[in-house]
Amino acid sequence: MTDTGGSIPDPIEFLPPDPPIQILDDDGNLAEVEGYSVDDLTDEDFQNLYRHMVVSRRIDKQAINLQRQGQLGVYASLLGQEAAQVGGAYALAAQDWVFPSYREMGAAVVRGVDPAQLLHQFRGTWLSGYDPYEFNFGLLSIPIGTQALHATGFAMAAKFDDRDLVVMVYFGDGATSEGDPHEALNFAAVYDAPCVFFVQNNQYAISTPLSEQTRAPTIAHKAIGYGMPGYRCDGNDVLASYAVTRRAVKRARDGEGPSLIEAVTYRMEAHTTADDPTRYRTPEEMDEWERRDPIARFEKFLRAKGLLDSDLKEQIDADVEKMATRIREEIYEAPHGDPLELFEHVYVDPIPALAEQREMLSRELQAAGSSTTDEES
Amino acid sequence: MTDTGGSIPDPIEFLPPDPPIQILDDDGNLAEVEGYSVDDLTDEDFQNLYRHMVVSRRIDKQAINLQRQGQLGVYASLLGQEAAQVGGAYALAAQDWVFPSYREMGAAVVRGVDPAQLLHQFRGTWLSGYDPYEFNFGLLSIPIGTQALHATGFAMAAKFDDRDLVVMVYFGDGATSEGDPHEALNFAAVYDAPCVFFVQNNQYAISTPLSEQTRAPTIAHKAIGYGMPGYRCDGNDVLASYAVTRRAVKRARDGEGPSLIEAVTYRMEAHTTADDPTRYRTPEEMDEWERRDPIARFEKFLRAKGLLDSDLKEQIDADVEKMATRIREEIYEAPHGDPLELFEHVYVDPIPALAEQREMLSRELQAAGSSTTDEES
Amino acid sequence: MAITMAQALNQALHDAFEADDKVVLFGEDVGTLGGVFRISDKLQERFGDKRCFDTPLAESGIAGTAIGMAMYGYRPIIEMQFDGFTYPAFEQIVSHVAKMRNRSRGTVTLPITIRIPFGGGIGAVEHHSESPEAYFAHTAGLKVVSPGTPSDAYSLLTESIFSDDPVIFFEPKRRYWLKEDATLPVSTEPIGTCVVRRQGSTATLAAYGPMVKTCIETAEAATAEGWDLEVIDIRSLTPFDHATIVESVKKTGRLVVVHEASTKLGFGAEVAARIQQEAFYHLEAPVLRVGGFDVPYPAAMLEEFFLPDVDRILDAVGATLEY
Amino acid sequence: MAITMAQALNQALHDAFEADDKVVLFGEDVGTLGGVFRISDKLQERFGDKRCFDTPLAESGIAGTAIGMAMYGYRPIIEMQFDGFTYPAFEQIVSHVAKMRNRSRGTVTLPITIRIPFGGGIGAVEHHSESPEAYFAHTAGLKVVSPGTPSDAYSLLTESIFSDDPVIFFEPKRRYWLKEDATLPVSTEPIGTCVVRRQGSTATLAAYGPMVKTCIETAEAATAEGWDLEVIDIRSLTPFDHATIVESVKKTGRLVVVHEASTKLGFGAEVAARIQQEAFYHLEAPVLRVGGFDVPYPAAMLEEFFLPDVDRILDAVGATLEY
Ligand SMILES: Cc1ncc(C[n+]2csc(CCOP(=O)(O)OP(=O)(O)O)c2C)c(N)n1
Ligand SMILES: Cc1ncc(C[n+]2csc(CCOP(=O)(O)OP(=O)(O)O)c2C)c(N)n1
Ligand SMILES: [Mg+2]
Ligand SMILES: [Mg+2]
Repeated sequence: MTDTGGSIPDPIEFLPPDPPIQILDDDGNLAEVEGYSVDDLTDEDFQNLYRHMVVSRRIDKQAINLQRQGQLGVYASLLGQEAAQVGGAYALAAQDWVFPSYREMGAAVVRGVDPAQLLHQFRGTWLSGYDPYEFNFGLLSIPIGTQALHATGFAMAAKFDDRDLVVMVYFGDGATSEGDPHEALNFAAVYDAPCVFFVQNNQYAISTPLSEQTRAPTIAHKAIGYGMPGYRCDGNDVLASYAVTRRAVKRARDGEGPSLIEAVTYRMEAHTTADDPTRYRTPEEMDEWERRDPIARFEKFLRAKGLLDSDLKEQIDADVEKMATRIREEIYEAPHGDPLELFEHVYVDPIPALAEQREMLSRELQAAGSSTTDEES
Repeated sequence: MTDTGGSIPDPIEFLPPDPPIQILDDDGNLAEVEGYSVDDLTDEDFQNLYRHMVVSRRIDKQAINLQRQGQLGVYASLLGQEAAQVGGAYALAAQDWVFPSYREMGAAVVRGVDPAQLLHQFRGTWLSGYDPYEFNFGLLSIPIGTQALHATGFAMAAKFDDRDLVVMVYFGDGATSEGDPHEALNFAAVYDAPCVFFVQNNQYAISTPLSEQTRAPTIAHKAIGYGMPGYRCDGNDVLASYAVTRRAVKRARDGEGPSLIEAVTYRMEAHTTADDPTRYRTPEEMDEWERRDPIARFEKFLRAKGLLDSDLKEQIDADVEKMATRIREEIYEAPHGDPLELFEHVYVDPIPALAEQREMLSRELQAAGSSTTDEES
Repeated sequence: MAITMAQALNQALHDAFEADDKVVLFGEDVGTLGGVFRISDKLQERFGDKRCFDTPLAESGIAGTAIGMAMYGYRPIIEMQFDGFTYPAFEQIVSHVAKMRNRSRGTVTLPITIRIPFGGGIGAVEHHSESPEAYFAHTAGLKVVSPGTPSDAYSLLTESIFSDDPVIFFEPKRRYWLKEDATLPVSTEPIGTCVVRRQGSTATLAAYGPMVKTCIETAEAATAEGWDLEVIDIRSLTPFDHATIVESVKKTGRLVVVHEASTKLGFGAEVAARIQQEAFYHLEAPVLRVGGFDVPYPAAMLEEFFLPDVDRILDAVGATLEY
Repeated sequence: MAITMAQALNQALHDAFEADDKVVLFGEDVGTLGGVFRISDKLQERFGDKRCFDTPLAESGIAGTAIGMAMYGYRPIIEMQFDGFTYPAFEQIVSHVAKMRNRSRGTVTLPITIRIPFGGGIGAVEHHSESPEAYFAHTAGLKVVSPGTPSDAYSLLTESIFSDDPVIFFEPKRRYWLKEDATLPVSTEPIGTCVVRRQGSTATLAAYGPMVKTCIETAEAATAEGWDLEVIDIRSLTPFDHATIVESVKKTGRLVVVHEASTKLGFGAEVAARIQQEAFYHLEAPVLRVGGFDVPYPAAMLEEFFLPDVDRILDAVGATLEY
């Protein structure tokens, strides 16, 4: 049946909630928000969420230090975005998949990826450091927004295969300008793919502020253009991030198709360790967001609820410190990659030209090795 | 100032009117629709609109015949879309620009492009047949949706240059799935570019129906995701197409930025002369749209208003027939392109390698010429 | 039985769908319509719309979702409707399809086949006659294949579909209606081998896809000049079997490479560079290239002047004989 | 005065902005930030945000709107932030930027300069060290240029901006900090000419962009072997001045072409194909290519094994001397 341009059913359900979902206010007080309950979370869950955020932040700091010490080439910090990433990822089931960008240390921590492994990509040991199938966590993706299509295809596959599996993809406010996320949102909607598009609106794409990126009322308003719901939440509120994602994930799992989440947050660090944010933002702005720190806020809530006393905090801090030390050591002691691995994984089937080139490099390495030996002897 | 996720101003003005704008009903009765007046149109304008539609349809038929006669390689018909194209283009001023796809014979006619020239692209005489600067009408663009960015850049330029100039770009329902129109809509909004995005929703992208192209409530609902108004009109109603476009053009001219128009219409012919639509649509569906024929409807209106009597109709038909004959003859008698022109326009500056290749082809042509002469002698 | 290349390709798809239910095909108009060239005719009807389906109009979307489906465990075949519409998918192909296995250190394989009807000679409008194979043959991580005969079309497509490496599969659209006596299924030489299609001694012609037939015709025409040309079907641009060409050149001492793509940095450049290196002492003349001119593909009525043809190839052979 | 290549490029932009107010520059982070490499530093401050502005994050959008602005009458310079992020713009570049003038029969010219920081050697993460120049050098309708020295960077960029043809301008990012004594403005040899940077007699090295310096260093190191190498800076891939290289080969009889891009169908293939044809009787050894391996660009810690360096080039020279 073709569309003769008649009246259309009221699609207002696709527009984002206004005001955006906030469950914890700046002082950590909990509000009940209809449709976005966190009743399913146990005390242990609350403590887990906290632990994941603290771990993410500590490892993040460790990574920045390792970069300063010359152990990593570059690093993209998640400072300030812990609640959005951890809250979002916590709403997934074990069999679900995550497709990250390059800033998703928090989501990786929730999925159980070893941060030391993840950091190999930034160290440049190898192009990536973990097996995606081990954690259902795709490789870090640098070309902006491209992973949205991989997530969509994965979700389409799960649906065609009748699997109970939801896919979540992270990307940034800047990524919404690229063609690929647009095509991904459209494909996901057309095939009712169980895919959740989680946009961390951290206000900047490198130096470019959101106001120069889009004129949309909000990023969540883009959802209706694909015929899916757009959700919007305070991304510095881990419970709001969780509750909104849980709703979107449930929708996807129930066969109702994809949705788009905008978590409003802030990148408190430089874009990467190579960036100088003083060229494009003010100390006042940073102070304002400092006051909205997602971990401090959640800590107030936990303390008020009696879920975080000094003992527990000390214990967590000690664990985390140990972990940071372990990671530091592992990175310091990590091997150099094997040069001959250049040729190992390019193709499954053997390629004669690569065998020749491998042979040539191998001879060079031997020659260099023997000349070193010569010098040493 | 960053966005802390607070409440946003009600952006409901960006959502399309519901029901869509219709000014003439199926029987050609005129309705007053607030905000979409056609009061500015004189009787002569009404007759012009009619004439443009009739010309477009006749030339279209001529082109299909020329293709059947082997004079054109392929041709993409506008049958059924005359009102959308003509109504839209008629709302532009002389200094404005149009960027077409490959199906815009109607818009070309309004802009004064000689159809015979335009058909050279389909004949394959040359890659294009007219000078865009003569008619402020860009080259036909085949890679889907790509011209939306050219239009946007042109409009940005006009704005930066403080020129009173509006740009209109045509593309199809299928094109809305591509990345380029998405990027174009976003750029246009961010720079307040005076650009009108005119989507002819003719229900199909080759064999793919709209329902498999998008799940958006309507295409016009995509506008809010870029922070611009989305308009929706009956694209088989030339006055609605005109009035809606006029409003969008005025907005652009007044510095209020771009907008998106969805004209709901139907491709009554095959996708191109190479297509077989019986593989994907029913006779019933085609009948239904036959009944909504845009020219028949407008004719009823004109007759009721006393603007079209048999004399005028006869005169128009005779003019149009003459034009069709002229075009047929011009195409039949058109020269073959000059092979050496292959090298003429690739670069402004001379390229030695091309000079060599031109030399080689020239030698080949001479050899072929002389051998022909040999045979003849 | 005489079959066309289009039939061979269609049969290869049907047989692959039957052999493995993880094989799927999607793209623009490939389902209900069976593709604008009907290469996927009746696939959707027979195997349902979860195996063969139409997509929204978005090539990057098609290539990008194929990656996700492959990661999940499917074996996607995707169609780019025409050569000139491959470019929107370029980033997904170059940055991801080609690199994924390497960057994941072998943990993620992408058994994707990207079918592209390519080349000119059918009087098409702009963007429908491009030969973009060099872009992909320069890109590490892809296999690049193009058949010149119906049997090869069947066999190479089948092998591509079941290859665990991604394959860019170039279908010479002007040869879709080329006929050959053949019985399917057929298994020809594997990807990564050049095949001598005609033995000869005067000089060697090497080509792939649409130009294989043109080279055979050239060899036939050349007999009138008393020239006995060897014709090699390259078939596989990556991996590229230069050894077979080297053997031929050892015999003939002369080589002309032919393709429709612009000559500059077309695949002929690689063939020439490689053969002059490997067969330096055997070449009695430089390797010559006959390719499209270094201009955009022209309007339909001028394409005959752009495309390599028998005369132009004979001229090049003649030129090598003057050394 | 010693200036770096980055300074020379920045100065060229400032001078072009001053000379013609239709010159504009846009791209990701080029305005407020002055570009991630600061090549457009202070342009926005000095000339305002209608002349130099940040765009949304979309490379196809950047290239596509540049076409519209050029059609209107501007002379746009656009920046692709890194080599590996050029691919989303591939369709706009190949299907429109390259073809527009030809398809419009000369009525529409597109004086667009596309700046691309390219190549490896800076220890970057994935997608930040690519060498995509062959894709563009194979595409008819584009000029393709890459400077190897600060003076050339200034002069070639200036010429590119004021060329009425579209130019893909590859900036060798690892040489942004390369210094040279030079006074700006400076005007060096025009686009379309190769330049002999060092005279020699034993063999010829030819390179462009980042590898020019490496080849000069190689020539210096080679003196220890008693080899006197000639070094040619190719500078301009399209148009390509093979004649200068032919002249050199007439003298040396031996040629090694060097680039970072993967060897297969890298620009070296074109150089080898062309030179073996034009200088057949002068070559005493095959033209050899030293390029990146035919694998995706590796992780930072392994890039030294991938990239051509003095030793690997010397080995190739040695190999040509064995013929
Ligand atoms: C296709 C592409 N273009 C450009 C870049 C360079 N780049 C890296 S991060 C970035 C900004 C991304 O902004 P956003 O999507 O908001 O994510 P965020 O970094 O803020 O998390 C840019 C432009 C890239 N990685 N990929
Ligand atoms: C980038 C690209 N992909 C594919 C095609 C092949 N193609 C030509 S027209 C068409 C359908 C276009 O549909 P729509 O945008 O609705 O416009 P319509 O033809 O209905 O006017 C397709 C897929 C193309 N021209 N360009
Ligand atoms: Mg951001
Ligand atoms: Mg359509």
